[in-house]
Amino acid sequence: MNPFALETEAISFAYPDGFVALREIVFRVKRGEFVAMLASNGSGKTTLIKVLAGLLVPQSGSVKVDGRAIGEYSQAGLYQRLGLVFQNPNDQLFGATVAEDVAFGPRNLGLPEAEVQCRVAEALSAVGAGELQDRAIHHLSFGQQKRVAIAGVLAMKPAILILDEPTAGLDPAGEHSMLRLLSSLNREQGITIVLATHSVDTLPLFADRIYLLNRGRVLKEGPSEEVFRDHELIESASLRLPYVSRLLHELKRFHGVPIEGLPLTLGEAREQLLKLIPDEVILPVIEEGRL
Amino acid sequence: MNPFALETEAISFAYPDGFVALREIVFRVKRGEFVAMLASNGSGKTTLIKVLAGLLVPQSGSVKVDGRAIGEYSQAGLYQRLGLVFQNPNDQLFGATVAEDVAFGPRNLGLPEAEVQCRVAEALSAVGAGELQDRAIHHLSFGQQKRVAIAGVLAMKPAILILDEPTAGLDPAGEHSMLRLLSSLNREQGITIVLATHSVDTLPLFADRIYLLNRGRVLKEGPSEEVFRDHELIESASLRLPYVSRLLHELKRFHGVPIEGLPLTLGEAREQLLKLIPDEVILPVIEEGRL
Amino acid sequence: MAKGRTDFLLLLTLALALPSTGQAMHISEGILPPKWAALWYAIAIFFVAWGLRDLRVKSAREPFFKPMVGLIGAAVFVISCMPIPVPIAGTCSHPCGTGMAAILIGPTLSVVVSSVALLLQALFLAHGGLTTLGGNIVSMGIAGAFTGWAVFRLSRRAGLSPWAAAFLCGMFSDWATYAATSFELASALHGNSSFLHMFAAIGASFLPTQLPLGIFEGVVTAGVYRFIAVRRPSLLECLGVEARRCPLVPQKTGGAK
Amino acid sequence: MSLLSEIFSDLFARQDHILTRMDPRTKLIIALGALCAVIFSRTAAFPLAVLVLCLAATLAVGVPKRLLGLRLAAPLGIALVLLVLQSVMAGTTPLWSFVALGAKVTVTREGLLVGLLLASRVLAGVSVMLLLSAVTPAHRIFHAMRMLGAPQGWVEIAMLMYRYIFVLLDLTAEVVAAQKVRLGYAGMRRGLSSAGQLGGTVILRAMDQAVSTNQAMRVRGYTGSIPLGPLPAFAAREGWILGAVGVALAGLFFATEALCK
Ligand SMILES: Nc1ncnc2c1ncn2[C@@H]1O[C@H](COP(=O)(O)OP(=O)(O)OP(=O)(O)O)[C@@H](O)[C@H]1O
Ligand SMILES: Nc1ncnc2c1ncn2[C@@H]1O[C@H](COP(=O)(O)OP(=O)(O)OP(=O)(O)O)[C@@H](O)[C@H]1O
Ligand SMILES: [Mg+2]
Ligand SMILES: [Mg+2]
Repeated sequence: MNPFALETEAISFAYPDGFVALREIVFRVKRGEFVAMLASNGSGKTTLIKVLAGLLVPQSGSVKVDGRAIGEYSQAGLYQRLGLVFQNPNDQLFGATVAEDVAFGPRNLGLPEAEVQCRVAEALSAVGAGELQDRAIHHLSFGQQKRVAIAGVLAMKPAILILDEPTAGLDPAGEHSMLRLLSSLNREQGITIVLATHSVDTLPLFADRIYLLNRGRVLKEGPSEEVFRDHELIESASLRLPYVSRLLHELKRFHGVPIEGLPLTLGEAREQLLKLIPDEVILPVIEEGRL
Repeated sequence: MNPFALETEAISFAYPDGFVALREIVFRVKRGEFVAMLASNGSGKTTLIKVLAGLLVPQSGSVKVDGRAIGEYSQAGLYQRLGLVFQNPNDQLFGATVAEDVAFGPRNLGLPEAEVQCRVAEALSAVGAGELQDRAIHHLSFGQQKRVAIAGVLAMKPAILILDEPTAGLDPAGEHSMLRLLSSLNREQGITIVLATHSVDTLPLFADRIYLLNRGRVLKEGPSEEVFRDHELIESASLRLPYVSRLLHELKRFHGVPIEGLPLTLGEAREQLLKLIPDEVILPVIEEGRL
Repeated sequence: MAKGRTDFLLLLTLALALPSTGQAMHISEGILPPKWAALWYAIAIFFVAWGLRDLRVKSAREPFFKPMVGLIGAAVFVISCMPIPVPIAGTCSHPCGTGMAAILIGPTLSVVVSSVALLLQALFLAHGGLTTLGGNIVSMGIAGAFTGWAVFRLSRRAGLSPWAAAFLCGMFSDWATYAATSFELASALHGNSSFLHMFAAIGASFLPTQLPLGIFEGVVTAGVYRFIAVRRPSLLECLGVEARRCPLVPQKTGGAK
Repeated sequence: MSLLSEIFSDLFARQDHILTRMDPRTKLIIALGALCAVIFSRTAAFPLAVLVLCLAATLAVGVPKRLLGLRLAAPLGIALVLLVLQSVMAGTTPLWSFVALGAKVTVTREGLLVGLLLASRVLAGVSVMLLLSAVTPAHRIFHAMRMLGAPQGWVEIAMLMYRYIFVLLDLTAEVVAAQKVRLGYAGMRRGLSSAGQLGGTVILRAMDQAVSTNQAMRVRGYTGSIPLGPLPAFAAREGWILGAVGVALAGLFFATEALCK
């Protein structure tokens, strides 16, 4: 059986005004993977997402979902497999109340009302918004709206969830809890996750694999360590290393501190630094603070 | 002479639906300062900004601009002193072309056309968007729109510039160049800058002083080192330390590495770590890479 | 006898052909002869001037009014470009949106907004035209907006629910537009045959698609109204559609009405 | 939707060539003159000449054939209907006849000519406007109209509408996509209700935008009227162009009218 949840062959896409937004993009996601598209503004993330979801038809190349060409699916068939969450929650919430909005998709599937209610409850509790059920959409905070938007798509029970900048506009706590939510959907429910972002700091902790895009091309693809290893490439794409990596990278580059590889997360960086700092310096007193 | 460009006495503001968005906020900005409001989503940054700019009138307390109560100014007088840049550039760009949009403010001031053109050119070049002059607004990228929005306000030659999340939605390169732009306006033209944000990493490098807000209250106020020193307060406000500070803080807290104070920027962190790492470990070979 | 047969055929051709040209409600450039074009222009200019006077008066009282009219105009333009499914014609048609605009900003300003929309459509989409702009303003702006507005107000006064009123408003404004378009087309095209024949023929040919289209426009208008009323009732109050109090403009009392 | 934004783009009007550099007033007056001449014409020759000239110019300034075809599709249909209708409706000189649905239909010479005239007027008129919009950005057309006497208030509303139509079009595309992935357009009833939600979302957003735009305008000194800047003087060169093109058009008009009488 084909292991790819999503697979494209050299997609190219030009907007009607002639602007080529995607150039020969090869994009593959295995079932159960957590993949991120990392790119600066205007690099084509949103365009690629729309192509993957069949909302835009590429001029060349084709998209396969679960091994079958996207054109072969019926609309209902496709969007039961593949859920898409847009960046601005305001644009995708249609109901008066949270429950009504989440029920939009299941009702459109023509499910019996009992099943609809069941799915609504399930989806809301999956995103941790169970108690919002009866609230009016316009009384929700931005972060809550984002969660409800995800619930609306989860209620269709997709195997693949694609999200356009799910953390944009969220404060640090909101960003973290959003990523934890996605990660738990990925691990616990086995949902394949694809997300677009340009926030580099949190990504390495969560994504299995990163596609680095720039100006409509894939610059590099692989696990985060591999993608971030090439700092110049990263900078040429108007991005930067995560701050901790940059700190360690600068120590190595400008001061000759011997650091192996490139730590991307706080934990890795801590380990590396502890190896370098002699034990004598460390104060045992503060150990107590650990308790 | 009163040293404060902006000064409030215990402002409280409630929206018509009864929601109290600001509670007794005391906010002071000296002339020439670069001050940031740091707060999580929904804490009242935008509301406070609108109150400072006279767009919302607080139920209690009052705002003084340059020592005079905001109510005493004529509209033209006020907005020649105080410029406001909204978060969403769409709000602010209502002209058909860039030049026409930037000319809106100066024309409203009744300036002669030659002066208007001169200010337009000046403002656009100040934000590095000189060559966009004749482009249609709807053909600009997001980052360009943000710059043009700032130019439109700069063309009024305000002494105080207030910006609502100027870096939201920008990629790392865009964010950095936006902050550099603001910093140069602050230093070179002496414009007092007030900005709202919830991105903690870049702030310490630029802001002279930070107001930490939460749920409509000022939690803390002071230079960034002081505000970030209280990590628990920061976390209780749904924010976090900058990543490098967090790394060093964790080293200190969990491993007893003796770190003085709390480095907030990459440079400070590097210095501290270099002090701790013995010279023997450092490889001289890589020094060459420095050239 | 032959005359009758020809009319029948005429009707048939029209019935099949006119709606399928997609933008049947716009009178295309070049169709109206000079004297008719001039007459419609004169009427249109009168109403646009009336609307502009209202705009001036209201925006002097409340500067907020001008951007609001511009934005609602833009929204109505965009809505009028939305394809809605039509089962009978087997295609999509576009709502006119004038009924909705009339509810929100009143009939005279709707005429101003339609005149801009029609000019943009004529220039950039080849729907309608410059010499026929007057005629199109009369049918799509004036007839649609005033009928819709009157129907909405009357049905509200008669105690109908806002949804029902919005439905009727959308439906009748759509039908009024088509009646006016048929009238204009017939008066321009009847040539040597009788005007009434032609009017009946064109009107009848629009009927099979227009009856359901009007109903759809009504449904969409009611849907739009419901959506706004549920999500943000304050906005309707603000525009004076439902009540007087406007919470949007905190410093001023009385709001944008 | 995407079709719309494709058609509704003023990208070509922002290139730099002779026609885009011309004063918008000159272009607007010429276009209006040509349109009037077209509806005053008594034979199809003049409209057809205008059609050919305008189409050639439109293609020459780089508008793709496909886009031109798209824009011409509806008017072509209308022209065809007019042709068929008029040719069986009026006139006395039968050209040929056939039996359809039990009725004898006669195509007459006069009818055919009238039909041809009307059809050619439609196409010529449309082609003039396509050329005008292909070489003049909308905001310059509005400025030109202001110079030619359109009231200030109308121009202000027109400019605001034009600017925000693009913002709302983007929004609409986004909302439609979000509805589609949740199967909002599966079937007639759902489609209608989704259309209502879509329209509602667009209007709500427009109103919110109006509120924030108004605030942003106030911060930049707005007190109830949008300043549109001074009107540039009408250059002498433009007067010559106007005169020359006017004479050429008039010549063409009278020549074709006389020749084809
Ligand atoms: N409808 C359109 N017509 C023409 N060009 C477009 C259109 N939409 C997007 N583009 C262009 O395509 C490019 C890619 O846009 P896209 O929205 O996919 O970028 P993105 O990576 O999602 O950026 P962001 O981070 O700002 O969301 C951009 O340069 C943009 O200007
Ligand atoms: N028009 C309004 N009516 C009622 N409540 C409002 C209104 N606007 C904002 N609020 C509420 O006031 C609080 C503060 O909102 P504000 O927009 O000032 O926050 P913010 O700090 O700018 O947040 P963000 O980072 O999301 O922009 C929020 O809880 C919000 O829900
Ligand atoms: Mg995007
Ligand atoms: Mg805000």
